[in-house]
Amino acid sequence: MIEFGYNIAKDRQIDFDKNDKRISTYVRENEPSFKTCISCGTCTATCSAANFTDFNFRKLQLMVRRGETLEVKEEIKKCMLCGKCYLACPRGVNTRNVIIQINQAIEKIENHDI
Amino acid sequence: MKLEGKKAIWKDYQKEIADDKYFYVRSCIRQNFFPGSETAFIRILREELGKDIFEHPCHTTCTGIGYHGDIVPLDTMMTVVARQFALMTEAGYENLVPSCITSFGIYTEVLDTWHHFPEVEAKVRDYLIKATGREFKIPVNIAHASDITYKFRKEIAAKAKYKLVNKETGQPLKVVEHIGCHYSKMFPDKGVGGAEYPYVLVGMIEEWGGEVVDYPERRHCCGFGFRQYLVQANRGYSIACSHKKFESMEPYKPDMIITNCPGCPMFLDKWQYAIAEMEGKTYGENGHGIPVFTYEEVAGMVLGYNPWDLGLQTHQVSCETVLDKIGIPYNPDEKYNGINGIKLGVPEMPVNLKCC
Amino acid sequence: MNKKVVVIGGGIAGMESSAHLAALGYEVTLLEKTDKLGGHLLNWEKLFPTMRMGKEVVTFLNEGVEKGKVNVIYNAEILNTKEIMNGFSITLNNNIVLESDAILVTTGYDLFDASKKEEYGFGIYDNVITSAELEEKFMKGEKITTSDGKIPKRIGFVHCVGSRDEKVGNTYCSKVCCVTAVKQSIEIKEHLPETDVYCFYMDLRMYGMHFEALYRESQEKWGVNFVRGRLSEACENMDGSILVKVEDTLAGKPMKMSVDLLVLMVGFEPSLGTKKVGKILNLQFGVNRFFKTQDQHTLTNVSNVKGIFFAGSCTGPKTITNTITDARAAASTIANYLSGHDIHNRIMTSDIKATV
Amino acid sequence: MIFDPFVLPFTIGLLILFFIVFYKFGGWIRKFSSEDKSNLKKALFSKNLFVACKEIFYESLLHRKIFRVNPKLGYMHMSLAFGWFLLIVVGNIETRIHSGREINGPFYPIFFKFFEHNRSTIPFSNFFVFLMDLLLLFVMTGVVLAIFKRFYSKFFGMKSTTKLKIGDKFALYSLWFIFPLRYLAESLSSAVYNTGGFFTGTTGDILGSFLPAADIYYYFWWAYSLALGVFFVSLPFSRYMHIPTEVVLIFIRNAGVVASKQYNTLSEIEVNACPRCGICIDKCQLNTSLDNKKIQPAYFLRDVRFNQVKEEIATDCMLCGRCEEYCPVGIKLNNIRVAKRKDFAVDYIDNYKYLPPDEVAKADVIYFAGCMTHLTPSIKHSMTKILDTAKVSYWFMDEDGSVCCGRPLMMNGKDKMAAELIENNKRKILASGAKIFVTSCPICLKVFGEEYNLGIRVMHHSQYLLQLVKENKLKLNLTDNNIVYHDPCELGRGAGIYEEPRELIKRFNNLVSNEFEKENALCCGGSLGNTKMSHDQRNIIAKDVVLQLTSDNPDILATACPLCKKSFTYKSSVKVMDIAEIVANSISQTEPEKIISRKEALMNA
Repeated sequence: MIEFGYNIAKDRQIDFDKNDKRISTYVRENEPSFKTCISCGTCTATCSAANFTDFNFRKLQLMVRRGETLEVKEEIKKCMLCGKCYLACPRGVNTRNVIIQINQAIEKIENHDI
Repeated sequence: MKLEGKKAIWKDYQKEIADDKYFYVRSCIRQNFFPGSETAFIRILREELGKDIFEHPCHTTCTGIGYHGDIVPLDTMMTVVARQFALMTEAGYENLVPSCITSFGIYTEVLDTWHHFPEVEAKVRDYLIKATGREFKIPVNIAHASDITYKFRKEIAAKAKYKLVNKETGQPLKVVEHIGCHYSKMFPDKGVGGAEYPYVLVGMIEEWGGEVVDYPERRHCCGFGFRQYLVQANRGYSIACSHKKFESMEPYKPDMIITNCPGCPMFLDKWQYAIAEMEGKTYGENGHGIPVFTYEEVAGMVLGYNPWDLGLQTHQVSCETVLDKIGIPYNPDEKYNGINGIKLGVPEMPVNLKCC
Repeated sequence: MNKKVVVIGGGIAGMESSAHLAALGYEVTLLEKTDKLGGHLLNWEKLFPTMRMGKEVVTFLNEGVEKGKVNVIYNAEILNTKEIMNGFSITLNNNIVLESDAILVTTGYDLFDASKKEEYGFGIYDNVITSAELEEKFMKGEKITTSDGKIPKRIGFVHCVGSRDEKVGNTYCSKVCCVTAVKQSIEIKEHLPETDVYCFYMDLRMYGMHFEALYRESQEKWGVNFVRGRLSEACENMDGSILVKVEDTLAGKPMKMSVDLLVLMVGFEPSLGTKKVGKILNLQFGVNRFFKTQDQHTLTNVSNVKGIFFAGSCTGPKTITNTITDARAAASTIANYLSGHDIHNRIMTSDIKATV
Repeated sequence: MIFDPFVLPFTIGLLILFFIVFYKFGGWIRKFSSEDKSNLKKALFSKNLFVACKEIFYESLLHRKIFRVNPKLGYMHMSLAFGWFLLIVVGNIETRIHSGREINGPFYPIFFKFFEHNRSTIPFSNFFVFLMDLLLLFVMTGVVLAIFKRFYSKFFGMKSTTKLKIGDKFALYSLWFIFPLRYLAESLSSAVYNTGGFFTGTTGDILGSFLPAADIYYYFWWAYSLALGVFFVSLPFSRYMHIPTEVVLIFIRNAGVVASKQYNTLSEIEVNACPRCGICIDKCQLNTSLDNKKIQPAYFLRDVRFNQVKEEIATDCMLCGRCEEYCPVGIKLNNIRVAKRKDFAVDYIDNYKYLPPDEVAKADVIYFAGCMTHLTPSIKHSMTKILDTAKVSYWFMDEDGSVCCGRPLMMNGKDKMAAELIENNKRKILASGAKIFVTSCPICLKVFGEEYNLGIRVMHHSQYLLQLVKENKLKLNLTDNNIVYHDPCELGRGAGIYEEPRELIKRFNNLVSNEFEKENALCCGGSLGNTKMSHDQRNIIAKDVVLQLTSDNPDILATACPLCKKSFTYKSSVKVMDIAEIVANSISQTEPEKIISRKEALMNA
C-alpha cells in the first residue's frame, strides 16, 4: 500500500439500502409514536442537554430512522431523561421511551439479541 | 428501460454542428496527458473526412481551470476568451471547435452572458482593444470536438476496420460513456442529447458496434472538480467520486469507458491505480482495470490506427484487454518506443493493478 | 324568454355550475369535448380525505345536470365566437350555432407531462409511474406490481413533480398532490401491508380540514415514511429497481435509496382546452398561464370579457371541494350579471379602492 | 394411638407445607446482610417482638387496614383468618383438656369430633361444643362471602378482582371446600353420635333424617382431610403464601430492616407477602381511567414472584403511590417497581462531561426551578417576584436552563447516570453556601431531600412561601376565590407535605375540600415515572381528574407541581394555577418601598 497523503473520502451520502435499520425497527415496534415525528424540532429546542451541547434529539431520531446509527450510541447518553421534550412535543411522541428503546436496541444488538 | 423514452428526449436536444472549416483549439491538459487524441482527431478530420481544420500557434489557455478554481476573475477570463475569438477572426474562420469540455463550457457561458448582457460584451471588447489592439467576431458555430466526431460517426463507421465487438463471442462490448460536466450540465441545449441522457458518445458507441451501459452513477462527476483535485488535502473527495462511479458500474462488468473531457479519462484512469494501491480493489477482469479511452482514441482504434500512435501506452490502465477482445493487432515490444523507434524504457509496474 | 348561458367544459365545475344555473331558471347548454361528463374525476377511484368513491360525486353532479334539464352537447368543439347584442354567438364543429347571454368557461386542467422531468426517468425506466397511472391501477383493481410482476418491497412517492419548479416553468403549488400522495400511500399499505412507503416532499401542505389527520394516520397506523427533500434524480439499478437520490434536508445529508416502484405526483397545468378557448374568446392569462381572474379576492369568477366567467381549475389548481364551491359561486355571479347588476362597475370601484 | 388412614392427606400436606415454608424462610434469612441479621437477632429479645406480635394480631388476623378501606372485605378476611386461628387454638385447648396429654398427633384436634364421641367425659364439653360451632359458623360466613366475592365483586365495592394462576386455583377451591366439608363431616358424625352443638348438631339432625349418616359420614372426613391436604400443598405455590410470609414480614420490619434501592431479600419477602387482595387494582388510575388491568401491583408482584416480569409491566406505572398508600400489607410497591426496572434499564457512566464548569453565586437561599418549571415559566416568574419582594438573598441556580436533578433517571432504573447529575448539582449547591434549598418541582424535591445528603434544608416552594408569610416577609391581599387544591403525588404521598400548601391557601382564600385529596389524591397523568403511556392516555387521566376536582365549580384549581399544572391546563375550564402564582398575584400592591427587580439591581450594580 502506498501512502498518497490522502485517502478516499468517506461518502457523506446516506446509503439507505445498506444501512442497519434494526434500531429503527425495534423502536417502531416498541414505541409506535416514534413513527409520527414530523421533525419540527421542538424537542431539541427545549432539551436540557441541548442547552450545553450539540445533542439534537430531533436529528438523532431521524438518523435512527435512516439507519445512520454509528454515532447514536454515544450521542444518546447525553440525554438526562428530564422529559421536557415529551411535554413540548406537538405530536405526542413519547420521546423518553424512544430514548429508552434506542438504548435497549443498542444493547440488544451488542448482545446479538436482535 | 424503455429506449423509446430516451429517443424522444434525444430528439429534443439536437444542435447545429458546422460541417467544415474548423478553428481547432487544443486543451491544456489533454495535449499533455493524452497527446495522441488530439493528433488523431486532426488526422481523422483531414485524412479520413477531408475537412479544413486550422490551429493557431498563438492560442492560449481559456483560463477555465483558473476560473473554476476561483483564481481567475470573470473579466480576465472573458478578455482571454475574446482574444481566442480574435485569433479565429483574424485567421478567417467562424466555426470554433474546442478540444476541451471546460473550454467549450467557458465559451458557451461567455456567449450566453454577452447575449443577456450586451454591455458586458462591449466592456470586454474595450478591454481587448486596450490590452492587445485586437477585435473579434462572435463565432457562428461552437461545437465541441466530440460533437464533430458525433456528426461524422457514420462516415467513420463506414471506413472502420474494426467494430466494438468481442471477436470471440460476437457480442458487442459493454461500454460506459462518461460526459464531461461542462459539456451539457450547464447548458443542456448545447449538448447533443441534453444533460440527463446525453447522446453524443452513445451515438458513437452504437454506430461503432458497442452497447451502452446505463448504471446508477452515470451522471456523477468523474472527481476532477478543479478545487477538489488541485488542493492535495482535498484529493480524497476527488478519488471518492471516481470510487463511487466504479462501485456503481462494477456489477455491469463494462469492457471499457469512453469519455469526452480532458479530466475524466485522466481521473477515471489514474484513480483506478490509486484505488488499487489504497484498497487493493480492481474493477476489471482478473485484476485488470477498466480501460478508459477518449472518443478520438476509440475512433482511431476502429479505423485501424496503430494503438501506440494513438498514445494508448500512456494510459495507466492497460488497453491491451480491449485490443485483444476486438482483435486489433499491436506489437507489445513497441509499446514504450518513442518517435523513430527509440526505446524509452519500461515504466515500473504497479503492485495491485495488473498491467499486462 | 329565458336568458341563455353556455358552459364550456363538462368536468365537475361545468356540471355543478350548469345545475345551479338551470335551477336559477336559465336555459343552460353544457359543451363537453368527450362523450362523457365528469372530466378527470372519472379517472379517480377514491377521494381524499374521506376515501369515498369518486363516482359517488359524479353521480351527485349528474343528478343536478339531469334535474336541471341541462342541454348537454357531447363531442363539442368551439370553432369561433362572435359578440352579438348583449351576448355571444358560438359556432361549434358540427355547424351548430348557439346564442348565449353569458358564457362560463370551465375548461379545467391537464396533468403535468412527467416525461418533461427527464431526470426522474418517467417513460425511460420501467418502474417509474405517475400518480394518475397508480390511480388507474386502483380503479381497475389491478395488482400493484413492478414492471416484471413482482410485489414491490419499497415504493417511493415524489411530491411536486411539475409543481413549484421553475425549471419546468410551473412555479405554483398544485395543492392536491401532497394529500393525494398520503391517500395513495395509505391505499398502497392497504393493498400491500408489507411494502415500505417513502414520500419525498419539499413541504407538506396539509391545509385542508382533515388533511392533517390523514397525514397523521398514514404515519401512525400505516407507517408511511416521509423524507423532506426534493429528488434530484432517479437512476435504474441492474435489477430494474429505481435508485433515488435526494438530500434528506432534515438530516442535512444526501441520501440514496432503492425503490421498486417510483410514483411521481404530477401537478396541474392549464389544459389544452383552456389554452384554445382562451384564445378564441380573447381571455387574459395570468403569470401561471391559467386564466386571470379580475380580482384575486373578490372577483374570482370574472374574466376580462364582459359576459364571460370562470369556474374551477381553469383559473388555478383546486381540490374537488373547492371546485364545486367555485362552480356555485360562478353560477351566482352570472345570475348577478344577468339580472342587470353591473359587475364591471364593481370592478372599477374595487380597483379605485385598491389604488387609493 | 388414635389414628385413621383418612388423616394422612392432612398430615402429609401439613408436613410438606412446613418443610417448604421453613425452607423458604431459611433461604431468606440466610441471604440477609450481616447487619440485618444482627438486627433480627436483637429484635427476637426486645420489645420489638411484642410490637411485632401486636401488629401481626391486628393485621394478619384482624386485617385492620382492610377494614379501614373496605369493611365488608375486612370482615371476610377477618372471619377466615381470625376464625380459623381461633378454631385451631380452641380446638387444641379442647383436645388437651380432653386427652390430658400435652402432645397429641397434629391431626387429633382437627378431626377431634371423629375420634371422640363421648361428650360427657369432657370437662366444659358443652361450652367447647358451643364455642367450636360458633367459630365454625363465623368462618363459614367468611367462606360464603369469599365465594360470593369471586362471582360478584361489586358487592364489596370492588371493580375488579385478581385473575388466578394455576396454584391459586388449587388453593382457592380447596380452601372453599375445607370448612363446608368440616361442617358436613361434623354434622353427619353428630347425626350418628350426637356430638354436635347448635350448628353442627342441628344440621346433623336434619341431614340424618333423610340420609344414611352412619354409612356416609366417614367419607366426608376423608374429603375434609383431602381438602386440607391439597390446600397445604398448594399454599406455597399460591398467593396464600402471603399468610406465613406476612407474619415474617411484620417481624422483620419491626426489627428495623429497611428497604433498599436494590431488589433484595426484603423485597422478595414483600413480594411473597402480597395476598393479591386486589385493593391496588381499584386504586390504580390506569385501571379506572384507562381500563388497563395488567400492570397493577397484584399482577406485577405475582410476575416478580414467578420471575416473569415483562418490561411493559414494570414500566407502565406512574409511580403515583396510590396503591402503596392503600396496600394492607404495607408493601413498598414503588420501591420494588423501580428496583425491577433496573433489570431492563441500560445504565451508562460518564455521560455528562459536557456540562459547563460550575458558576456559583453565594446566597442564603438557592432557588431551583427544575426542568418542568421552565415549561411553565409563570411559576418561576412568580417565584422570583416573591423572592424579590421578600428581599431574600437568593441564587436562581437553574436560571439559564436546568441540569436535571437525576430523579427521572432514577425512576427508570438508571442510578449510575443519575449519580453523575447529582454529583454535579451537589457540588454547586454546597459551594454557594446556602442554608435553604427551595425547588418548585416536587419531583426534584424528593431526590434533593433523600439522595443528595446536602446537610441543608430542602424545601418545596409551598413550604418556603408559608414560612415567608409566617415571618411576615410577605404581605398578601385577601381574596374571595374558592380554591380547590390538588396534591401532587410527589409532594403529598411522596414527601408527606399536605398541610403547608393548604395553610398557605387558607390564609388568603377559601379552600374548598374535595373527595380526592391528601392520601387519596389522584395523579394528574403527567407522571415522569411512566415511560409507556401515550399522550392520549395521559390526557384521558388528566381529564378524569380535572372532572373530579372541579365538581364543585371552584374559581381556581390550584396545584404545586409544574407537571400537574401542565397536565390540567389543557383539560380544565377552571383556571389552573400553581400555588406560587396565587401567592404572587396576591402580593399587596401597597408595599411602601418600590420593589427593585433583580435584573434592575444587577444592572445598577
